[in-house]
Amino acid sequence: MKVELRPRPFDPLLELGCYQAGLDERLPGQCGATAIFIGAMRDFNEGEAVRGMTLEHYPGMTERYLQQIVEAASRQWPLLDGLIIHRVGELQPNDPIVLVAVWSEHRAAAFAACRFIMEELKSKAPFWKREDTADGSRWVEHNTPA
Amino acid sequence: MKVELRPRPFDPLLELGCYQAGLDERLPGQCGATAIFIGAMRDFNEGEAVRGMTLEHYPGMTERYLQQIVEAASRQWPLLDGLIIHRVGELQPNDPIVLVAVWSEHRAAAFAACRFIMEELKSKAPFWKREDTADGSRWVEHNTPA
Amino acid sequence: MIYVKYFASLRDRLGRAEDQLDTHSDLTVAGVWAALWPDKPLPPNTLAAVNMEYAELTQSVRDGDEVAFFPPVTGG
Amino acid sequence: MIYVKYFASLRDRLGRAEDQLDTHSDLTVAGVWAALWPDKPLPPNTLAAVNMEYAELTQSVRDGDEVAFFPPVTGG
Repeated sequence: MKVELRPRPFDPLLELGCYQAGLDERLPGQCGATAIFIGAMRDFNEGEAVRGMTLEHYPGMTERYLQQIVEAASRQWPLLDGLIIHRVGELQPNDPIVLVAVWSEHRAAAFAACRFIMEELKSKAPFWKREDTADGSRWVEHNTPA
Repeated sequence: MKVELRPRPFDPLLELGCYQAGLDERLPGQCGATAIFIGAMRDFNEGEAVRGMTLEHYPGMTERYLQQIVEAASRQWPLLDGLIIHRVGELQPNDPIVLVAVWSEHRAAAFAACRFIMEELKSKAPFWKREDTADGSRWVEHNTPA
Repeated sequence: MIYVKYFASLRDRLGRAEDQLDTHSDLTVAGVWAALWPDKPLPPNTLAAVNMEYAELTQSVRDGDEVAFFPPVTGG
Repeated sequence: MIYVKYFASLRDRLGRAEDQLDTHSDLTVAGVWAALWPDKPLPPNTLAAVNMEYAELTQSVRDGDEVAFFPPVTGG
């Protein structure tokens, strides 16, 4: 299980490829199912064009909380591995924000755990978005529920 | 929406990267959410070691049915794009079998559509697995329900 | 002419991958099977398709149609 | 000493990112806020953490603890 915050743009597929290579070594022939979610920055939100975004976090608590989420997922489903990478700092439209990947023997566990991790992350992990629009910058007040 | 059968091993992350590059051109800043599932061949099934597998399909009907599944998903959820790649022919343990990727503005639609496509594919798309074990080869009789 | 295909374990059990049925009577999917395999009841759980679309056993089949019989699917 | 942190829009509204509270009385999380901002009720929906774990406003705070106040989260 790995959890990372990244202050610079990252390539989710490249990250997945590197992580998967390690898994193929450790657990060859076991990972029947991989469920992945990638969240990226859109250039439009709540009816307004968004030019950029700043993602603030709570250093220390955020990493700890993400770790707790993957551990909670591992207790609920038989997972072989899990990965969360989340951006912080200044983002531009199309930049990846979050990558969640979950490996399991079977698809039901992989799908459910990936979804669970994203919902927990969205509703409870300490991150805050500030969007830059033509009228200046604004804090996003709440995430949409699932 | 793209659906493909592949008679040779494929790299799901490479395929995703290529497809994503096209999407970044066509729909920059729109795809907030990507949900992905990768199914790979395990080396163990129903209590027995599996050395290899042959995936048979119904040429013509299989492609058509996969296309119908992504179209059904598009009618149910607001999707920006979808991709299914499925292996046929002879596989070895760890080989990717299926890649499903769905792009949407929001995560709920992406997750639900990806899951829907996999369940439809598993329960109805005309593919048949024959596994090679130490005792010879055997047809897999049914897929596990979700 | 009706073009008939068998797949996977069903093909192996029958020992053949396809048949042609030269008939001028109105047949259902079940009737196509019965005409070709009068001594062999259709195995339980067998699925059928007509012209590459899933079909009930009661569906009518016309001259020129392709009819397929196959076991439960196991892809993905 | 209690170490207090504010994040995001709450920090901007308060005009400061942290405070220190030198107290020897037994305080709850709500009490920490009230001691620092006697004229400002805690904004509705504000979340709190003690030593980087989510905490109720009624949770006790001890000397040396880090208490954080922040608005609803919007990551992912």
